[in-house]
Amino acid sequence: MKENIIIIGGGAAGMEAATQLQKLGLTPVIIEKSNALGGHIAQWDKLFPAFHNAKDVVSKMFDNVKDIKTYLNTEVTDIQRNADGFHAVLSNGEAIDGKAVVLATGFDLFKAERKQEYGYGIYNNVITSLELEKFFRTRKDERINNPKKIGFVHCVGARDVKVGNTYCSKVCCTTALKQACEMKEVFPEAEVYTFYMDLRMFGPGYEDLYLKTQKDYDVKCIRGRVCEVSEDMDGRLVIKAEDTLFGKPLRMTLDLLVLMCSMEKNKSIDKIQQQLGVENNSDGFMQNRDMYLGMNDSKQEGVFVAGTCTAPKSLPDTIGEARSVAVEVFNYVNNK
Amino acid sequence: MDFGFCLSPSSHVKMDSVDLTTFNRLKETNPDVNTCIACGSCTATCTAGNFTEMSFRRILLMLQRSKEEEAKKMIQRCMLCGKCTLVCPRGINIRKILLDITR
Amino acid sequence: MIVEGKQKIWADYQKDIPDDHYFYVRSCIRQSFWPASEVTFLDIVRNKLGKDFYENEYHTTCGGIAYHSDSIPQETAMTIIARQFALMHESGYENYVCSCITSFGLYTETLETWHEFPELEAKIRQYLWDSCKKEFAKPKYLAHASDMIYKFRFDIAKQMKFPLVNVKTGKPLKVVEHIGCHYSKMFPSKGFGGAEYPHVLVGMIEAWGGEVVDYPERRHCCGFGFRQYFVQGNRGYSESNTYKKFESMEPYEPDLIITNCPGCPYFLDRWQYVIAEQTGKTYGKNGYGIPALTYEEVAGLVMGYDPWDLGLQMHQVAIEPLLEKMGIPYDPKKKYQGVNGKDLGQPQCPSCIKSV
Amino acid sequence: MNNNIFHPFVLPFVLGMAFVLTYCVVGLIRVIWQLPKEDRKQFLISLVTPKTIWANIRDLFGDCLFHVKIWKRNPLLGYMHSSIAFGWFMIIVIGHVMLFTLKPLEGVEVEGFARSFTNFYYPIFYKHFATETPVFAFLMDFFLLMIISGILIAVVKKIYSKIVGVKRVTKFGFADNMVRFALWTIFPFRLIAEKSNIMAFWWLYSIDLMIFMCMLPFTRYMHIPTEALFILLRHAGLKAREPRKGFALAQLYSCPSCGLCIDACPMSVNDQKSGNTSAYFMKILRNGDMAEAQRIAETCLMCGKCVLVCPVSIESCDIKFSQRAAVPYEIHSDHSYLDVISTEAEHSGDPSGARAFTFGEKISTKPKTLYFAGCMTQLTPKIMRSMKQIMETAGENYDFLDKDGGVCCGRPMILSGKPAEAQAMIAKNTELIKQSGATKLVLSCPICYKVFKEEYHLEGIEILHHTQYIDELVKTGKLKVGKGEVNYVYHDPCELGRAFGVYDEPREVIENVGNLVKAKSEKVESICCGGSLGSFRLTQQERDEITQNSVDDLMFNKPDEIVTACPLCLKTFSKKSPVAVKDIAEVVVENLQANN
Repeated sequence: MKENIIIIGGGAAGMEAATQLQKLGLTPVIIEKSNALGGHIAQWDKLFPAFHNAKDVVSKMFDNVKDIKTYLNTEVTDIQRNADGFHAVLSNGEAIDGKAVVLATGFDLFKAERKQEYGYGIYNNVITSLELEKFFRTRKDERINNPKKIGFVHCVGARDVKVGNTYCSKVCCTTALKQACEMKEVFPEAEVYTFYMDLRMFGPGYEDLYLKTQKDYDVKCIRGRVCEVSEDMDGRLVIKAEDTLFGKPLRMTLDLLVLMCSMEKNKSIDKIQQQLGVENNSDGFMQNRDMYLGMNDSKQEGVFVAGTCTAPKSLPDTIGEARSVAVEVFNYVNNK
Repeated sequence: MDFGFCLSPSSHVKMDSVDLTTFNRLKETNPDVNTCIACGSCTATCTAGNFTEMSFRRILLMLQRSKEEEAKKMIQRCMLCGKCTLVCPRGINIRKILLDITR
Repeated sequence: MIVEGKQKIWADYQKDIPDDHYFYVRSCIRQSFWPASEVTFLDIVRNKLGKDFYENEYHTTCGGIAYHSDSIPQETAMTIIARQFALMHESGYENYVCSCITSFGLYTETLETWHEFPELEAKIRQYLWDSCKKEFAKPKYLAHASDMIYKFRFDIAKQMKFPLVNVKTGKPLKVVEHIGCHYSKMFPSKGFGGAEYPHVLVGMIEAWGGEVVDYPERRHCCGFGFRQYFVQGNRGYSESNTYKKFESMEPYEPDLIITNCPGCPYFLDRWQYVIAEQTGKTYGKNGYGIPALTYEEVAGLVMGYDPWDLGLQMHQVAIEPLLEKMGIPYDPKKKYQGVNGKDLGQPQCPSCIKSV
Repeated sequence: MNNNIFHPFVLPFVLGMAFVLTYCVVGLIRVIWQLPKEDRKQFLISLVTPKTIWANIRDLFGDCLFHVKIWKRNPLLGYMHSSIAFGWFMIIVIGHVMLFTLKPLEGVEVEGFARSFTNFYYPIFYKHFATETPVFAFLMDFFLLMIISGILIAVVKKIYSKIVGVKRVTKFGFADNMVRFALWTIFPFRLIAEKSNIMAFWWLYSIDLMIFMCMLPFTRYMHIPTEALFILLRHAGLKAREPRKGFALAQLYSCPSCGLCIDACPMSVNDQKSGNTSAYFMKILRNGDMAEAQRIAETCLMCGKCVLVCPVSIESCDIKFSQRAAVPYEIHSDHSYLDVISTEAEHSGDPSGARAFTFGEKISTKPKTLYFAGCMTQLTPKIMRSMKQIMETAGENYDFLDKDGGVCCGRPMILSGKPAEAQAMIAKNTELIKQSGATKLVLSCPICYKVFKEEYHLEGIEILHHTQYIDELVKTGKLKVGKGEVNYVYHDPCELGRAFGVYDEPREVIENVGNLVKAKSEKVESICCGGSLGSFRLTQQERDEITQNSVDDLMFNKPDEIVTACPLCLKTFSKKSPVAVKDIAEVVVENLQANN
């Protein structure tokens, strides 16, 4: 039995789903819009909570998919349902047929400049979590110049009705603490502050990371959202926040401010999603059929969803979903 | 000239000029001062807190926010009964820290 | 500071303003604090730029002061506003421009509220009819008077005689821009440049040759706040806010503050005197203080209006050092002369802040 | 036989003896001098009081020579100590007796100073100078062999300490080891010298004695002379006031570093922590390492076991208290807010926030019992609930002093070395208790019990721990309990058991409601739960190790449930126990008869 399964998106979810589908005897085809597989996770240096190299995980995934047919720099421009399944037209002019479609389209990082008060793109020393991750990989960023005081702002673009995202982006808290520790490693003399609303340490070992952050790394966690960032004469950042646990507003000068940008639905897939009839949920992510027993089914037959296209997720969550979607697809194809 | 009003002091905590001498000294001998998660158990159970504003959680914050005098005043209310230490979910040796602050 | 970043935001927050034919309403406070500013505004748009700005003698307060100090309910304020709009409609205008930021904020708030709650709009329509027998109408376009100067800033620059440049050094003057809170903080999309980095005054400063000072407390309120000011005991709170701003801008050594709100220039000006009396602290070079002017006054200065005709003698902070920097000629003898050459009498000199 | 009365080999001994005697006299004067005036007076009076004279004689012989306490604890160790101490003592005594009965100096005229000088060393080396009678010869040889037998045990103990039932021994430095080696070799050298009369061994014997005596003041063996003074001071009823002065100093030098407290100490469960035990504390304090002494003083759980097992009866807890109190504090407590607390009902709605304690009817035909749960019991509501039920079932007329939270008893303040700052709390509680009109005060917490018993002046009010109170209720028939089938083990809380000897009442109560099984260590020997408020420095992990050890000890006979009588023990054990942990009150409530 050799059935094509169209997987849109070559990130962690897409690669892992393809790997598992191949093991189940199906023929997955990955369509990736960028010029490489790996998605966001390939841009990451270390993974929380235990500082594993992201590269190690990603390179294993690459190995797993090396025999799977993959289109890079390719988007699906049109997709139609037919009697046998789906007919997809690709941006390179080719067309493929598949029994089922797996949407593993992932997320977009929140555009930090939308939170204008943080001055991203205006003040030199305001960077995003992704840019910091790049710094960890390359150790190059002219904005990071032996900072003495570093601040992390949680929930940038999350839990914020003003930008239209009321949901929690799930992984930013842990990422912030992870990055805070890493900054302490790189700049041991620096004072590192995180401005959090709630510290959501939801996974195994995450709370230990938090404890370590406090105890071993002396990262100072201040409960309160930074509301205003300005630049002083020396180009340093002056921030205002309330220390809500102390009940007083505070201000401080920082050399670097890192914005923990939330996940948003990847909007570049909107047209295809519409053609397939997959709806969005109230958070703007794709709606799955059922929160518990149908989390990888869309409401449309033969269209499956996996990974962060349905909600913000951590890497283990995403891999778990990719594996479960493979089983769903396998059962679907076999029962048809 | 009396205008009938005057400049009100800023309520902002100026983190740039905050004096952490006491807190840092405390941290050297009691690394667990850093691990407070501000759950407030200590305050809720406090025997002295039944009669006063005593709050260990706030004392730790005061020491980090230039309110050392307030912290020292608050600490005088403590009866050292140890309930706070028993309820602390982070296992912070609160009584010891309180004693150390007063030294 | 990455200017491109700001420019991107400025480009995102632009509004299409009709070119001409406006119904102009005045500000309660400005008429008493800076009467020449509104006169200058009308003179510039009508006579220098040749636009049609109509004024109606029957317009009143917008109710903002009473509304913000909790003296009147929202419906009352809205009915007053509806009456103003009705006057505009009766006069055959559909573009409404107001001189006051409090009014601008309240008008915007009211229009948005009517939009969100049509039943409230219907109620006000009825109130307006019951109380004034006037027909309800909404403006097609609402602008603040500073939006108009912003829109015509390059036309003004063409007629400019004294740019915002220090004639002795040839360097641009360092100008602090201070935006009234109600201009765009409530509805960012209603102001040029949005709420975080408003462009309305920055655009004027840049067009007229000055250099904008962006300092940490730029966004902060001047401290006016009706409730703070009305109660004597609370005025310290108002003053403290001004103090905070001056402490923050002081290291940048600004030559001038330009504002677009009735209260801000007044408080940024007068509190400098009070702070000096209370603490001995003065800002600006040589203890003269930093002049805080309205945008009309600055527009008038660069266009060559006589400083005393612009009413600059109404400012506590001496204006003369600025005039000298800009190379604007003035007759010191005329400073305290009324329109008919009548001596208005010289005010008592304060003890701390310097005057000329 | 050599009839000379002098040989140069006696000189090392003479030197050593002179040194140690001088040192001891100076030390004695120093200790007496450092005593506070009233203590000194008390001490001098005690020396002429018949009762204390008798006790002094009894203990000087019993403790210093026969080591009765060690015998009781471990006969082999007892023999080891007493054979050396008593044997040596006898050799000295007999030697001096011989001096008078023999005529060793026949034909030699020695008078005055020279005669005294001769007396000084003569009994020690007499065999070199004279011949003894058979009876003395036998006695001297007998005691010498007795000493050597004790030394043999000591050598074996050193090599393999478990043979004498000791798990851990104190670790010593160079000086101690040197003196010990000297002590071990003195008598074998003497034996060889006496039997062979080889000059070299006489020298060795004498030099050994010199080493022993010259180094004595700088080692634990200083306890040999100091203990006598300590016994006298102890019987005078003195208490340590300053950690390194007077009475405390005498105790520091009386500590033989025998290490019996090491095995007894609950902290020794972790070998790395045995440095926290009293033996080391005394040594460190003696050496003047104040920072380390302070650390140990603040680490100690104050369970009091080391004091009770100490063969010398050193009050190490008192010394630790005095060490804690010696720390200068910059900020002192201010409990003046307690002043606004009253028993007046009209204060309860006071906007000033004043708290009011209200009591039931003051005038009652029945005598009133006042129950004070205490801070710790506030965290174990099941004890409070059980006590309420017990008092109600027994038909007692009672008030609940700290129903809505109370004022701390003051004991934790005292434990932290601030007895003066505890006074405000003691005064407030005293006032409240007196105003309640109760004649009986029942406490659930042994920590409170100790301070109420020792520091409060509540004339006319009987102070009972609830174990005693329940026992009384059961015995008087006010509370009818049934005997169940559950096997209970009882844990003696430190401040109830060791501090006040309340061992029997709880056991009798438990036997009334179920089967009492024994723990491995009971009563005096019971092991602190590890939760003690006495320690300020133990980390949670260190406490957990102690708790586990204590639980294992209690679980020795596989009981169904652990019963204790202290809220803190209850909380502490609950974390680690494999079986249910209950307060005695709870167990009683579970076994109340229906017809009460």
